[in-house]
Amino acid sequence: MAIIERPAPTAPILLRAPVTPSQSMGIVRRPVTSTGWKSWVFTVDHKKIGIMYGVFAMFFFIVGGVEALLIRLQLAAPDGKILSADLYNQMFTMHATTMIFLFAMPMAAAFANYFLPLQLGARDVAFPRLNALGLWLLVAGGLILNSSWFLGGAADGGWFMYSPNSGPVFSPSNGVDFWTLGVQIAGFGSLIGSINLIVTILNMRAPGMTLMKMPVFCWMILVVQFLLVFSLPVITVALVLLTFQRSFGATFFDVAQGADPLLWQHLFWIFGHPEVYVLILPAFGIISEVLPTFSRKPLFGYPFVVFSGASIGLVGFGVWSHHMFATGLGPISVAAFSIATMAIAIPTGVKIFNWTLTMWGGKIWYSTAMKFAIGLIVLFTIGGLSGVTHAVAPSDTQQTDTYYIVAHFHYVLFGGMVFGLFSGFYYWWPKVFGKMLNEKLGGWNFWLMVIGMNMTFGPMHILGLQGQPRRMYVWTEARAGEGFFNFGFWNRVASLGSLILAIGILLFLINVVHTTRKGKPAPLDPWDARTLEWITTSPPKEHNFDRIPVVHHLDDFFHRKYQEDATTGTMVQIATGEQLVRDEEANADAHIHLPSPSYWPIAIAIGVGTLGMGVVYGVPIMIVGVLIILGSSFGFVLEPSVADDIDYDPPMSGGQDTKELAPLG
Amino acid sequence: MFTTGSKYCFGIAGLGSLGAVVYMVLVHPCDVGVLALLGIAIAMSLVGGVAQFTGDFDVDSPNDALTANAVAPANSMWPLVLALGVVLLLVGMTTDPIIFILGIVIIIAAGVEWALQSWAERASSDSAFNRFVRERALTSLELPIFVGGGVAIIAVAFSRIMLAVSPHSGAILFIVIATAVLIVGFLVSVKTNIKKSMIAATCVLGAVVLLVSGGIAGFNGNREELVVAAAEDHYSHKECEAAASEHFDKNSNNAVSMKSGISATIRVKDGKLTAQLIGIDAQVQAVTVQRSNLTTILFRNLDDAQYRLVANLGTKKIADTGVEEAIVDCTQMTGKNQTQALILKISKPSASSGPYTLTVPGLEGQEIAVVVP
Amino acid sequence: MPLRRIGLGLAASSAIFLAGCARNAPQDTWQPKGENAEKINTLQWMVFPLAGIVGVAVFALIAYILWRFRDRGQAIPHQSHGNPAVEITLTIIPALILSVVGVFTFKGIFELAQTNDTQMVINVTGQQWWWEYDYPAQVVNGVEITQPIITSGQLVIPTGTKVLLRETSRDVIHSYWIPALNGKKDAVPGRINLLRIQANKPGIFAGQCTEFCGLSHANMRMEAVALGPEDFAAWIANQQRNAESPAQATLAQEGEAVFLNQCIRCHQVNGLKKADGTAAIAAPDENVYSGAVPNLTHLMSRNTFAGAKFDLLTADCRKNVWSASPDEFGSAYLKGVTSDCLNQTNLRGWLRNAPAMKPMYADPTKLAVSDGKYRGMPNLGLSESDIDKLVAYLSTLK
Amino acid sequence: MAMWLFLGSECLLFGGLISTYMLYRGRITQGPRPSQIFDIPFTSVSSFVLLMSSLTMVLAVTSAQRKDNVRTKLWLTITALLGATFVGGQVYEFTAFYNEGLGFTTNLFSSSFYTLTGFHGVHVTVGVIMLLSLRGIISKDKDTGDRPEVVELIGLYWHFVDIVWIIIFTLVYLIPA
Repeated sequence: MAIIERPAPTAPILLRAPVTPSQSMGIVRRPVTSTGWKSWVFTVDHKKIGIMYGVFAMFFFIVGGVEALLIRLQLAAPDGKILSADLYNQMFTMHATTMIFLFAMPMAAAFANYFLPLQLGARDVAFPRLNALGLWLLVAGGLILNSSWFLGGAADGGWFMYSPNSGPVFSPSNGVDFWTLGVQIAGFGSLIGSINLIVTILNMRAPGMTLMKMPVFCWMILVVQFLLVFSLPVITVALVLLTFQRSFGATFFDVAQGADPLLWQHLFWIFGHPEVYVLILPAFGIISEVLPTFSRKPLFGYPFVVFSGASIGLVGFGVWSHHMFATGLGPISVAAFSIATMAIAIPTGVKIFNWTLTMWGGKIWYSTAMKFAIGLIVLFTIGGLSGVTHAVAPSDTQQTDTYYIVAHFHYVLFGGMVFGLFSGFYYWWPKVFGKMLNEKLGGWNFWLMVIGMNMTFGPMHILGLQGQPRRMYVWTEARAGEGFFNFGFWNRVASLGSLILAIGILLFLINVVHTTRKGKPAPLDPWDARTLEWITTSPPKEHNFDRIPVVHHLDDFFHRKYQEDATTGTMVQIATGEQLVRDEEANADAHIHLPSPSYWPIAIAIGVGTLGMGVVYGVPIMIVGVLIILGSSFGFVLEPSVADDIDYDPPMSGGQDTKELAPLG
Repeated sequence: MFTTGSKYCFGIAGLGSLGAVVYMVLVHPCDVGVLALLGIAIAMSLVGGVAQFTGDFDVDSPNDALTANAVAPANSMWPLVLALGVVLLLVGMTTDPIIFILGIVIIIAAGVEWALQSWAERASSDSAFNRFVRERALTSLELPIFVGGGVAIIAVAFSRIMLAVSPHSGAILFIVIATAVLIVGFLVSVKTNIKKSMIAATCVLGAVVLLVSGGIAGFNGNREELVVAAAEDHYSHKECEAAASEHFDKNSNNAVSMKSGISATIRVKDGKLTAQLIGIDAQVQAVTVQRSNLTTILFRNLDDAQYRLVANLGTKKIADTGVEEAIVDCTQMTGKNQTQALILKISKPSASSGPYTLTVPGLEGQEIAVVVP
Repeated sequence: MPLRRIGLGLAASSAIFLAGCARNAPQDTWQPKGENAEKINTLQWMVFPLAGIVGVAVFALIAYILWRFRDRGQAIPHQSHGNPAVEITLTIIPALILSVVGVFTFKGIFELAQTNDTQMVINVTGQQWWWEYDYPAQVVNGVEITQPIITSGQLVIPTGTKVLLRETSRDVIHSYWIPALNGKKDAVPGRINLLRIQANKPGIFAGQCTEFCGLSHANMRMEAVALGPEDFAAWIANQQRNAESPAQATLAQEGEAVFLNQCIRCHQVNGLKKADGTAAIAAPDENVYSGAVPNLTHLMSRNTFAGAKFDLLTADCRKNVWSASPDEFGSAYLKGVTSDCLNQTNLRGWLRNAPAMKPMYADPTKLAVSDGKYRGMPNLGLSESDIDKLVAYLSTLK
Repeated sequence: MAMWLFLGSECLLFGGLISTYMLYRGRITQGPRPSQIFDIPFTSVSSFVLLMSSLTMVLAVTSAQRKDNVRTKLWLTITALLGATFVGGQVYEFTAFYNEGLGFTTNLFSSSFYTLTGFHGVHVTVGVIMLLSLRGIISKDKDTGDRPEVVELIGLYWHFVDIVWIIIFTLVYLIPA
């Protein structure tokens, strides 16, 4: 359209001046609008990207949840008939994959993207366009993964995708191809995101914020991103090998050629075990913010919490083989990994003690966010202790691949991670959307989730110790046993529990809808909070802070509000949060540099997605994908980070390469 | 002058006739392809003539009031390139699919370039601004294609040359080329006042030499050894005699990275053949191997002489001739204190076409039985 | 606090576990029946109560804090940042507990890995979705195995003997697990993994494949049968026997003809002869992807078929075997499947349409990826009379 | 810094591929073995060429820091040319091996060899494209960032790719399997 448009010069005087960009530049004009769908799709604003991560993750949380419900429904009675063997295998594979790659990691990325710059006192992340690219690659990966449901069946090899069961003979549908490509692409997105966040944390902290004055949430995110940077390339290798094997006939996992199937397991778990900490540490970070806020006390032993987080990350790279105790590694490796696995319990224990002692001597406010945080401590402790029982390798050979393990990691990941994320939802909702989530509904939400969670996953301990293996599409009466611990009763309890859990989560969604429609506007500082994200409006302005804060303390916001009375030793309020925010607005900076939106991140992601589909559907599509990637990468690189004046309609004047947001307010 | 549109038509016509002539000479003087090409040439020259006469197809036709004040369009090579593409497409249709694809690629490239150029020329009446618009739209497309194409041409041409010459002179050639590039670099760097035309000439000369010799090399095909190797497929058949074979035992590889999954270890020590099964301490005279199961057997030679382990796995009938043929597998020649692995998959029980044995040529009268239940 | 109640509830339920009050739970991991499983159980008895005690202590502390420091309108507390002495103490205590656990674990791992005093070797091969057992020629407790024995589904071992399983697989990774005898060990294609088991008393011990192995993973079961020395010798003697042709002009003999016409393509029966008198050799490698199917020579000496998914015994007869006392077990098991005990329903159903009874890749139209070979038994389209004949023939394979 | 992190990540990528190769190179059931087809003199020459390109890259970075556009462009071009020759050498090597019977799917050694060196080749090609594009951008005067820094970053990448090759050359070609 724009190609054949002929602007009519209205008067000769305009001859030498460019006509308006929207007419003359057509699609090559940068998308600079700040409203409408384009402002979301082409945005580079970390807050909008964070919200999109959140929406994406929540959607897939529901998808994964429905898959889980179907699984529990199938297993409620012996010889279940709801799902076929094939469909069941697809279901548990995709449940795990969706929950890990499309819910847990994106939701952590949502929190990290939104709150990292705000907690650090920065205006945006270090590479805003790369940030957008990370998001869109994840979306492309998610779509490819789930498109397999409609294109001949999803992957059916389990999320661990052990070879040779994932090979072309044993998994003949295209499901595994979609799976490898989807995970690969989502992985690229995470890698880009993590590099970006590390640079942001190390380079963009507000003046005065030394690393040891940084909120624990930022610390945990930093550890997580390092884990990602060093574990994702390993899974990339594994996925490349598998893709080459499936699509191009390579021999990597062809046992007839002498291949070793354990290669895949090592590569997978070198990624897969750090991945567990990638999932859990953001939740640890969140509750390390929530617990001090609602106990009105700083975190107990801040340096210990930080270093235990870092050491969990470090040791996390050295324990991968504990997933492989039954594969015949030989007693020396088994012993070494067994001991290393026990060692990782120590920093984890330190964290639990520190959270507990943070509450000691506090003034505990039982808000919903706080309830979820306490729930995390309790449930995670159960998961952690059951973890210690199978760090004992001989004991693990009885428990691995049974429901006992399913119980263990759901206590850790659901009781730990999901509770932490929900704590974050309730804590930060007023910050992001300017409205308070309903606390009463929140209470119901919490208690139903606690009950549902324990009813679902508690009995699985019993099932596992009674010898019910995982990943079985049916269990049989013949092996169910009799008496109090028979499979039948506890499987029914677990299935019932999963329904209660689902209702609990539904209540959260109802709460969100309710709040969006009728919620009351949130006060600027509803929780009497402690960190920098509360020193600006809710929701924050596009440029986050009117004035870049200068930091003097850990929990700087709290210390701006309260001072210790030198004589009595008690904390005395010297300002309210509202006053502080108004004060910032009054002293706003005049010149603020913000990056402009861009087409290229989403264009590259589309190219990568096309390339991925090409691997399944043929070389011509791959070529198209590569061309799109090449073209848009060059576009990406050649584009200045801030739009030229002529991209604005009417064109900006001044010829400076920064946009001014002069009149603020 | 010719208008843009008619240039395009005449271009096609000209190239069409040229193609027809080439086709007549090279393929067949009276073929459908020739007729098609000639027909196109005639049709296009007619259309071109009409266009020229009526002044249609003309971007800066004076009749167009809207662009009256616009800057005159710059000269454009795209119509010509487009025409070339069409010709290649047509020639390709009748001859070689590669030419056809080349035609399509050229047409797409030229089409995009042309469309964007003319569109950019109308973006405004400011030519500098128009150039800016064009660059923004096209740089991110042109740059990767030029650069990528360049790398591809160098790599392909260079590798063709190397494939044609002997490995020895290939390595020397490699050194010469790299040194030449370096020397030119240093010369230019030291004497920055060398004329630009000199540098350009060197570059062009280098490119032409590379392309031409690459073309010739590609046309002549690979060096003889490679052709022979490809035809004979030296390494695909194992030669299990007592003496070393030329290719199969060349630089035989005497370390095994298979540390796990060994079913049995066969040793030669002081001229004696012994076997040991994993998990069992004693030495055995028979190895039990599960049917249709991949079984790795290690062969370790502790003697001075070179030996290989041979598995005699019965016979099989060749379907076409009905002749019974022995199934034999073996390791490469194994030197002193060296180890080789043999992976067996036996699909018939030893009761059917056995007995199966493991032997070492040169150590007659000794064997280890292989029992397949 | 409800949280505390949950914690206590969990602690209580783990206490009930530890009491081991599960009756007749065939795959219970807390009822060891052999030396290796007992070693594991000792470790479990150490680490589970320890974890329980730590858990209860932590939850009690949390509950106390939640009650003691709730918001009762007290002033904002002093902003204390922690106490290094407490921190270090709380780091050292778990480290000490864990190092004690670690020492015992270390010891346990090496004890369980010991194989050099093995008294018997059996090759265990997994494939989709059943287990094959090969007994190489050897002398076990004075009983000589001259012909290699090959069987499937049920592993038969002598009591009180240290048996070494050499596990491998023909296709994907499986895992061999008889909870009462030892922990699990994966059967990895191209590798040989060693697992030592030993049963104290005669009996039958259930297990299941525990490494996800594709479509019918849930249907890949196995049992280990321990027999006393004399019973085991009898079993060995029987297994080395070739099958004999049924008497002339019986239904079973017609069944043999059907077998030679159909089943011999894959299933081997040792001693079976073709019409021309030559040995009939099955060719599973040409028809099945894993290249192996169960050897049926002594089918009726086993109690299960099709990867131990189905019983060859009727429910009552099965109960007789499973609930037999250790003294009587041997004779109950060695009876095999007598004609009045044969589970006709499942066996006929299987012969009629196997893929309908167990999910497999046995659809002849979808074999392109596996070189035209089946994974599992296809529907052979046998007539009802053929099935009658085959059942009669199979019943003779004692 | 982002580049450093990226390269750190790349280290593990190549680490994984090299481990795969080291695990598999001796497991050959059919087809040629590494010791039978490697042409060490040729590969040494091409490794040397790649090393020389690191030297010219250093020259490019110093020129860029001295704001000497002409020499920056010159050295970038030379580096790119040497890189392209290396890629050409690799194309030659692959074709020759293929003719000698080592297809991608022939055995474990071939799959892991081609994947490892192919990945490295792609990295070199991407590097050459970046060098040439950077040269193009400099002549059009369109670079968007701090020019010496951009040259330095690409240089960092280039040196990394070279170092990886040194490791590959040593482990894959020189140390006998």
